Amino acid sequence: MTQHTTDNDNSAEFSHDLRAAVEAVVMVSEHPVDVRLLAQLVETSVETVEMVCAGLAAEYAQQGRGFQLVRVAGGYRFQSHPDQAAYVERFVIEGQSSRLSAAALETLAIVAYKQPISRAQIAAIRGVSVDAVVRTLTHRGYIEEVSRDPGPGQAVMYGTSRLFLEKMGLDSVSDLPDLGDFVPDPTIVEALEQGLRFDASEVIDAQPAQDEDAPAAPVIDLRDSANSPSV
Amino acid sequence: MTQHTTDNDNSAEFSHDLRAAVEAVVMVSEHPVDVRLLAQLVETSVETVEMVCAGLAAEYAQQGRGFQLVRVAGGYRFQSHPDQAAYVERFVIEGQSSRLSAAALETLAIVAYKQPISRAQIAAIRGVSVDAVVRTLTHRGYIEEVSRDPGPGQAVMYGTSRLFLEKMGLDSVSDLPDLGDFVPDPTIVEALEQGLRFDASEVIDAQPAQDEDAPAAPVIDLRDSANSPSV
Amino acid sequence: MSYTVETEVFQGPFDLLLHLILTEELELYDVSLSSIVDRYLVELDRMQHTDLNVATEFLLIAATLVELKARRLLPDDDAFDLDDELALFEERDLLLARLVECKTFKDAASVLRQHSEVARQTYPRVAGVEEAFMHAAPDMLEGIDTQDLKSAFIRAKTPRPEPVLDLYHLSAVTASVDDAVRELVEELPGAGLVRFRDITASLVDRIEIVVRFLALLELFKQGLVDVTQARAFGDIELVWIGGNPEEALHALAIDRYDG
Repeated sequence: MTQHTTDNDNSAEFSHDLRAAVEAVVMVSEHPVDVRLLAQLVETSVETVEMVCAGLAAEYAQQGRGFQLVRVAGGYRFQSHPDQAAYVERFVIEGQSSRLSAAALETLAIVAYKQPISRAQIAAIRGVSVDAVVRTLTHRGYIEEVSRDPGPGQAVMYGTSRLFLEKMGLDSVSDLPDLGDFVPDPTIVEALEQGLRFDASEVIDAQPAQDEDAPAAPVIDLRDSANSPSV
Repeated sequence: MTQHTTDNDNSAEFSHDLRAAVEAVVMVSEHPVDVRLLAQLVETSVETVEMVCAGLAAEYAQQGRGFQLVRVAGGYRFQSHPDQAAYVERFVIEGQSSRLSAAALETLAIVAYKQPISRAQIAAIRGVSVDAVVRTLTHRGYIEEVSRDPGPGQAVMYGTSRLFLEKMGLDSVSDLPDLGDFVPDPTIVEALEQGLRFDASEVIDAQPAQDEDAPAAPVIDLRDSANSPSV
Repeated sequence: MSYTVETEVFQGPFDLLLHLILTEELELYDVSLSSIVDRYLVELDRMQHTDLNVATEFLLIAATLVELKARRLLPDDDAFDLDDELALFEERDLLLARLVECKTFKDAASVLRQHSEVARQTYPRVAGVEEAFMHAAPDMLEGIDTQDLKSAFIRAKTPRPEPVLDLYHLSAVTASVDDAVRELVEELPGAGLVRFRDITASLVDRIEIVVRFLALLELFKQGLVDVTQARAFGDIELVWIGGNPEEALHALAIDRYDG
C-alpha cells in the first residue's frame, strides 16, 4: 500500500489503511484478538475497530471468500467459511474435537447459565452424579474452576472457559438466549402436573382445608427455598 | 458471489469454488500447504492450484489487503503484508504475554523431561487439553516437532529445541536436574489412590492409552495411562 | 459407573420421568400416573447393574411415584393424616419443579448443540506470527532456570486429587434446621430471656449459626418465641412464649427431605 493519508475525516483512504492494519494483526494472531487490544494497536477507537471489522466481514462475504472474519470470545479471528468445511475437514486432523454427548451438553448448559456453580449443585439439577461429565468437560477445557465456595467444604465452583466460547462461536455467554425462553410452556407444565396428579378432586378439595387446620405447611418453605429452581 | 475472476479459459463458477476452497485450507493451516497436497485436497491439478493462488494473490494486492498469499518452501501460506509490519511488530511486543503461564511452564518441563512426547501424552499428564499451550511453545521456538509416532494416527512427537538449551544454558537435555530422587510422599500416594478410583470411570471416555511413558515414576504412570485424553 | 447409565437411554431419574410423561404419553389428559409408575419401575429394573449412587436417585423418585400411586388407589379415608397428605403434596410439587427445571436445561442444551454444530463447520486460523517477527517477541524464558523446570515437572506429575467431599450428600444443611428447631425447643422454655449470641456461642461453623438462625425464624413464625432486636446489628433477644414444649414440637411437624 502506498497511499497514506492525513485526512482526519472518514475518508475512504483512511479507513482503507485501518482495514489493512486490522487484517494484518488478526492474521498473525493465534487467538481471537481482543477488540480493545486491536483498537490500541491500530490507534483508533473500539467503535471504529468494530466498524472496520464489520465492513471487512461483509466484504469477504460479498466476494465469496473461503474465510470469514468473526467476533468470538470478545475478539476477532479469521476462520474458514462453513461452506468449505468439506475441504478443510480432510486437511485438519488434529484439533478436531469429538461431539459432546447429550449429558455433556446439558451439564454445559447448566454451567453456562448458572455459573459459578458447584458439582453438587449441578447434580441436584440433573438428579444424578455428574463427576464423570464434569471431568470430561474440564478435560476438554470447556469448563474450569473459577472459584471456591466460601462455605463449608469449599466446593470447587465451575464456570465456562474462553475455549468454550471459541468452540461455540460465541462472543460472550450473554449472547446465549435468556434462560427464561426455555422454561417449558404451560401445556407442558400442565402435562407434567397431570402426570403426577394423584387425585384431581382431592387436589382441589384439600386446598382450603389446609389453611385453617394445619399450620404445618409453611414450615416447608424453608426447604423449598433451598431447593426450588431459580429459573 | 457475483464477482468472477478474469481468467478466461476455465469456467468462472468452477474456479470460484476452487478459490474459496483454497482460501479456506490455506487459512487454517499452521504451515505452508504443499501445492500437491493442496491440489489433492481441492481435487484439481497442481497447475490449476498454482493458477488459482496466483489469481488470489493478485486480487489481495489489488484490493490493498493487509495480508498476502505467498509461496514459501513449496507451499502456500497467508502472511501479513510487509506494509503492515509496524503493526505486526507492535502486536508481537505488546499484544502477547511476555511470561510463561504456569500451564506453559509445566508443559515445557514435561516435554523437556519426557521427550519425545505427543500432545496426547502431555495432556494425559496435565489432565487438560494442551493444544494451545503446545502451539505457543512451538511458535516461540522452545519446542519442536522431532518425530512422528510410528503407531496409528502418526502423532507428532515433540522435543525441546536448540534455542531452549541455549536459553537454559544447557549443553544437552541430560544436564537437566536429576529426577531420580523424586518419590511422591505418602500423602501424595494416598491422593493418588484416590485419583485412581476417580479415573476408573474415565476409561470409557478415553482413547486407547499409549503406554510408553517413561518409567521414572511408575506409580504415577498408572494414572497417566488411565487418563489418556480425547483431544 | 454413572457413565454407563448416561450412555443408555436416560441420563437421570428426571430425564426418565420427563420422557415417560412427555414423549410416551402424548395425550395430555390421558396421562396415567399408574402406567408411568409401572414403566418407571420397569426401567429401573432394566438398569440393574448400575452404581449405588445412581440407583439411589432413581429409587428416590420411584418411591415418591409409588406413594403417589398408592394414594390414588386407596379409598378416601377419614383417618388419613393431614400432615402426611400435605407432605405428599410437597413431594409432588418438588418433583414437578425439578422436572420443569430439568426440561428447561434440556432445551437450553439444544441451543448449545446448534451453536456447536455450526461452529464445527468452521476452523480458526492458528498459524500465528511469521518467524520474521519472532525476534521482536519478548523472551518468555527470562528468569527461568533448570530448577524451575524441575519443580514445574514435579508439580505437573503430582496428582491433583479432586476434593472428595461432595456437598451433594451433605444435606445436613437442610436436615439440621429440623434438628436445630428441636434443640431450641429443648433449650428455650424456662430459660427466660436469652441472647442469640449466647445460644450460638458454642458453634464453630458459620453454617451452623445460619441454620440455628433459620430455626429461630421458624419458631418465630410459628409464634413460639418472641424476638426483639433493639437496634441494627444489636443483640437479638428471644424468649419462649410457646407454652408446653411437647405440644409445640408435635405441632411443628418439620419436614425432612434430603434431595
